[in-house]
Amino acid sequence: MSMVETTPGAWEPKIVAFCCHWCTYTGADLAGLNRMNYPANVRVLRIPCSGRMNPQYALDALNKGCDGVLVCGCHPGDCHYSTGNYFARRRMLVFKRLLEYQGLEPERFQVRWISGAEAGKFRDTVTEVVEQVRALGPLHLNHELVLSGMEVE
Amino acid sequence: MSRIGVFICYCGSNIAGTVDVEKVAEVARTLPNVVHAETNKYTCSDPGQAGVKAAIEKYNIDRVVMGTCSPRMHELTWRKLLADTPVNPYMLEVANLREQCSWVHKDKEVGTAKAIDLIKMAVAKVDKLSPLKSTQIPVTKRALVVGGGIAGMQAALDIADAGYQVTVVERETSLGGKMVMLDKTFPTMDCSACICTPKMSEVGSHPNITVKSYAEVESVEGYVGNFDVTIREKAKYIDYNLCTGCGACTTKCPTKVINNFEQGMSARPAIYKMFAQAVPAKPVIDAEHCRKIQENKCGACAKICPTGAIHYDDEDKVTTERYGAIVLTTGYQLIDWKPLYPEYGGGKYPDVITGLQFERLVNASGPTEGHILRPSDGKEPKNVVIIKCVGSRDPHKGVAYCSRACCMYGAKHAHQFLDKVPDGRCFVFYMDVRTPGKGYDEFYMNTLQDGAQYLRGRVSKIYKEGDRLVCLGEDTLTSAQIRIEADMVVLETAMVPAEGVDKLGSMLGVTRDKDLWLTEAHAKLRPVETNTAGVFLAGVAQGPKDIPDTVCQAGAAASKVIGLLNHDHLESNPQISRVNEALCQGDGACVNICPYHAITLVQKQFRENSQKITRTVASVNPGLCQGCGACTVTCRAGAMDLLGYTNESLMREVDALCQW
Amino acid sequence: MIIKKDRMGALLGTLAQHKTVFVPALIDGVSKFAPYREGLDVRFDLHNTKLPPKDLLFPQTQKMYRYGETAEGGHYVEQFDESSERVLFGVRPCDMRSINLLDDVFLTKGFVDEFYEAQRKKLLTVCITCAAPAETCFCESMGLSPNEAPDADILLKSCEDCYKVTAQTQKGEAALADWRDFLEDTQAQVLPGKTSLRLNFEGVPQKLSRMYEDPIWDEISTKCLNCGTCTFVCPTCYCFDISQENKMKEGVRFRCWDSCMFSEYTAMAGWHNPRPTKKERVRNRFMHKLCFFEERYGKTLCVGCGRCVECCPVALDITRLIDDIGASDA
Amino acid sequence: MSDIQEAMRSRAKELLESGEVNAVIGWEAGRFENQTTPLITSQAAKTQRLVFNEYCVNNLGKYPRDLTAKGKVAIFARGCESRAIIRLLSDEVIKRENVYIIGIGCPGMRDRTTGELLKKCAECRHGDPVIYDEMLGEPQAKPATQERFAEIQKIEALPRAEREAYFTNAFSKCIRCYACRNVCPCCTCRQCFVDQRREGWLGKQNNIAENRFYGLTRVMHVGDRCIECGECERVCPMDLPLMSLNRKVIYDINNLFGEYETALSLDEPPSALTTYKVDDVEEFM
Repeated sequence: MSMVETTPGAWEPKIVAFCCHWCTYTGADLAGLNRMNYPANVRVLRIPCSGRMNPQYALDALNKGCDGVLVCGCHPGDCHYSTGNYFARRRMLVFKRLLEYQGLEPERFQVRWISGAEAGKFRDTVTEVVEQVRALGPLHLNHELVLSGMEVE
Repeated sequence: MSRIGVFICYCGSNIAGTVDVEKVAEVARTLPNVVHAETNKYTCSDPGQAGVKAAIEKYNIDRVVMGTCSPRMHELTWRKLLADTPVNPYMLEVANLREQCSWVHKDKEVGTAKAIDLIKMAVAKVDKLSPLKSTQIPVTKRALVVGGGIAGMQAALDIADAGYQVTVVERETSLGGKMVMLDKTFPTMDCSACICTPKMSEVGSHPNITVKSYAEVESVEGYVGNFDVTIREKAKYIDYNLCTGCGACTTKCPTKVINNFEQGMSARPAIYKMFAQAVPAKPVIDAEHCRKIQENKCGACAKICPTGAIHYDDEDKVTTERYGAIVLTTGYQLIDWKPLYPEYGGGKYPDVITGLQFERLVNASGPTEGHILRPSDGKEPKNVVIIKCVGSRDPHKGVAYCSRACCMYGAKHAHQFLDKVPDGRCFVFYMDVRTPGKGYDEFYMNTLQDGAQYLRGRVSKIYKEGDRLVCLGEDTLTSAQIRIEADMVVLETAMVPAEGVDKLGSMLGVTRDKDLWLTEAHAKLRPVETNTAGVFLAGVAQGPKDIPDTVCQAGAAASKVIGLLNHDHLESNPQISRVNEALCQGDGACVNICPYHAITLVQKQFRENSQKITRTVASVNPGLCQGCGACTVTCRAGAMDLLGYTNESLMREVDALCQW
Repeated sequence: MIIKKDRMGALLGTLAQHKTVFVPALIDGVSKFAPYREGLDVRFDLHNTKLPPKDLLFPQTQKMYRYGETAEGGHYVEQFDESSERVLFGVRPCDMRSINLLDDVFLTKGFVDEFYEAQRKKLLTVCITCAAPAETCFCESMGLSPNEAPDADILLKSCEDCYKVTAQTQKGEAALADWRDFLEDTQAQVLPGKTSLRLNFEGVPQKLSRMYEDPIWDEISTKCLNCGTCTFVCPTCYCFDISQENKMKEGVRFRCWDSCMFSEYTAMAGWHNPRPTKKERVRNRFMHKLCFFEERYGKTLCVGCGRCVECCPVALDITRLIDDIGASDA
Repeated sequence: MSDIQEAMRSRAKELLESGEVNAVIGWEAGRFENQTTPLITSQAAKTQRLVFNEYCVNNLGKYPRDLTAKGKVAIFARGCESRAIIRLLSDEVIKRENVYIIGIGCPGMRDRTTGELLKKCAECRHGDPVIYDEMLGEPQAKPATQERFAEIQKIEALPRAEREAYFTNAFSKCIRCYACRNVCPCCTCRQCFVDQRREGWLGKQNNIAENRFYGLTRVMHVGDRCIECGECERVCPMDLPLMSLNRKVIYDINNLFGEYETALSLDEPPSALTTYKVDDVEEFM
């Protein structure tokens, strides 16, 4: 909504990035510290660990109006909680395949390991995902909007 | 209805430069349940904080959104601030308007729009949070050290010197570990016993240290500050309160048993001290071989004992005590090379020995009183072949890793041999020579000067010809086939974790890597911590290393323990998992996934449909749970939720981003 | 008056120009009433559609109100009216009867459901009699006839290659004006239908009223899965749940079908559930169908369409229950 | 089969009369030709109603969960029932000592109207019980006539837009009766996520988005523990291709983490999604 306000008329992709507190969130902070630039289309949602990432959050986001979902965590082996991202990796491998199988474009759900030092990788990943999703256009999973009484597009 | 206060920071121009802070505050005021929104030049400054406190009071705010820099920067500051107000410190959500917004976007309109979204998300989330209270966990000011080698002794001494009680559990009958078996230590060639045994007696006599030798940890329950550890001390059959350690008993015992301390190269009686300077300096009876205990014959030792200290009916003693912290220094053993290397005789040639056997051979108090005499016939060997990396760096035969100490240890053996047998020749087969340590490379160079011949390659076969051992190999630098007739071969075998460490690790929730070394909490930044709060690591138990590194690590672990025991209470992290017992079906999926062993299944009584029933439900130990939330996703029913990051709050955060 | 079966397509095409005409159709393997359009697989030969026509009057999800905060800080509430002129064409006597029952629920006893009423007023019903009821049909045992539908605006009686057309209401009479071009004034032999499945419903409601504590409920409920299939395919199940979705300071209140088979249906705050197990839920459904509704409205809520008999995953068969109760000496 | 039916009746009667079990789970004839319905009874007399024929389409394996209050129950078990029981046992829903498993080999079941082999039976790889306390008759060793993942591979081969259309169409048909959930031996939660209003995982409206949320989440919840009995698909009144979703997860687990088929023995390892290997497939670098 607010995105539309800034650039009237033009559609801008909306992407939510679920980032683990210990690595990717730190990496995103470092990108800020280094005054890197990346598209503003990504909103970071902080979770303690990629192991906390429930696929249901992603389904909710895609259902309700996000055009893409990014899930980020520590590199395998570096998990602050030692094993969280190993479980996340298995779950996300399966979940991503399921989403794609039932028709979602692969670019709309992505998973990346980004460490606290990889500010550049965070910037590049965000930029890449935003551009890929922009190329795909808006996601209309909601063939009849959840609240079709309002804001019918 | 919640009463949310939103505080947006200018951070000078850091945020305000690319975010229209006033506009963000204006939008914030229109959000559901927001009763107040204000801006601040520097929220973290004293006047800034005072302003937040005043607003909380004035508007009767019960939860707070801070639109400021990263929570990694100031979340704790805000929590502390809130602790001084009626607002619970966990009724807080930080919207990262600086590091993840103003600093990464240039366009003010874009930055402002994103900041508004971030505030919306934070408002939606904070609306669904509930107050959390950290509980005070009492700290038992006593530490347990498992393993009485150099690592364990050093850690115990450091902790004890800081004024805390320490119990050292040692599986063998004496402290000392592997170090005390060594003859000399590289690169300084100090006599190992001379530097190790004083430590042993210091530990043995330290007023703050209790040594439980011939003992093992049987079970551990509890969590940081409060580990209830059950220790089994094996029956020694000797009352240590009466025993003076005179040793008369050991001279009268008629039984002869293979002496493991001497690496099987001599014999000891059934009542014995592990070695002369053993601590405790008192013998034990090896029940398995004692004729009195096994067959009710003999009893010579009891007859000669002047104090009547020997009791053949002694039993194992099992005690449970509470400790605040645990240090694991379980060390290593050498890989059993015999089944792995049939080409080296697989153990059928007595003169193919391990490095540790060589240590005993060359030691003045060893079986040969320090004369290098080969085990088969007691002759002095003239040609000695040393083979390095036996079992190490060889995933097909042994282990993939480098055992780290053997390069130096091999060089030391070559040096010692050439020193004691001046007319001898020494050949060292190696893959690489790794000497990263103070004075290490110089030591290696000296060994070369001594005349040791280094051959790059592996010995492919050892066979017996007459009374000599023929070693076949290749010098890969010259591609020459090498054939050496040796009198004795020393294998520098790989270090592997001590037996039983797997069980101990799982008891404590400390993970083991694929080679079963105990895993530190973070390879770089938390090298002596483990994933279980309150459990620390030192020495080779964590991975192969030499004595100086081991001692360093022991000191580091001790300082962590001291830091922990220095607290009377620990604040538990309240952002941990919680079980909704009404939903929990007790299938235990969460139990398996928890890296901290914080979840157990318990039987509980419930009233359901007006009936009393007993069901199995999960239970989270708040002392062990670290709040990763892995269990919450495994739980299909959503019975596990993570406080501070509840399913409800995260869902509303997503909804706010999508729909607000 | 008759209409030839081969003229039906043309008739529908004409009618659909002005109104939405819902016809029984096979869509992706599922038969249901769907708006007529060119190319739709219209199937008047099916016994009964898998999904009943109640969705036309009482949608599975129905938006009711939108509400929110005004810029001035006040509130607004607006009611939705999504009703439109519709024709329910080709409905069977049992389903026609179900609409009569829904009318009782939504329009009588001192409360009028505005959403239902708005659509009901704009609905024209065209019923086709059943010449060959299915093996699971038992409407005759429930006091209906496959050959009559007194509540229908227009009745089409099945003949060999045509339908005999009768307007039964003024609304129907008026509607026939649009049919003029397709009707012929000839006689045709009506094919009477007869259900093969016969039950003894005599006295069942009275017996049931004494059977609240009967062990039969334990027995039959054990195999029930407590899914909502029977209630969702039932033409007369009318339970709904009202909830809302909010966006910031606006929201929409809507209702959607609920099922008394779901444990959540009766769950209260604090986990109390007055119908805690399958037994209470199954009992309630059958009691409601065969006894409670009768006590309140003087009619049986089961029309004998046989959908639940057909669809129940575990073949929990209401006809067997009726027979068992009829045979019992409660 | 009539021999088996006789044996079933006499064994059930014996077990109830001797008090060894308190209830028996089997099938009885329905009202219509070739129709059967589950029979769950505690009365020895009613065991004479038990039938076994090619139309015993119901997987009875979830019923022991509803009968825990009854103490020990006997169940006639083919491959699908036996695997459902293992599922319930490993999910700690029932206790082994409370279920007496009478094995029956299964030749595959047929649709009562068309007489054709049911799709789930054509796909079935374990017609004979994988666990039992006693066996009636001989194992049938009926091979699967349908390649396990053929359907998945067929759908995967479609262009993305067609896959989207296929599943969107499927989800648009769903009426959310939850028959698939309630019949599933993996679905044993005390409260399903769909009923959790506070978390608000999804709303109650019936629309494609919500139905997709339900459908995909259900797959994520049961896929890794699915016993492939195909009951969800059989009971679906709207004929949704539910097994093509469940089996997709199994197919991927199979490909990613190694040969995977659950509930074949009591000492099965934990589900593939509650465990990991350090060197698992890495695609997220």
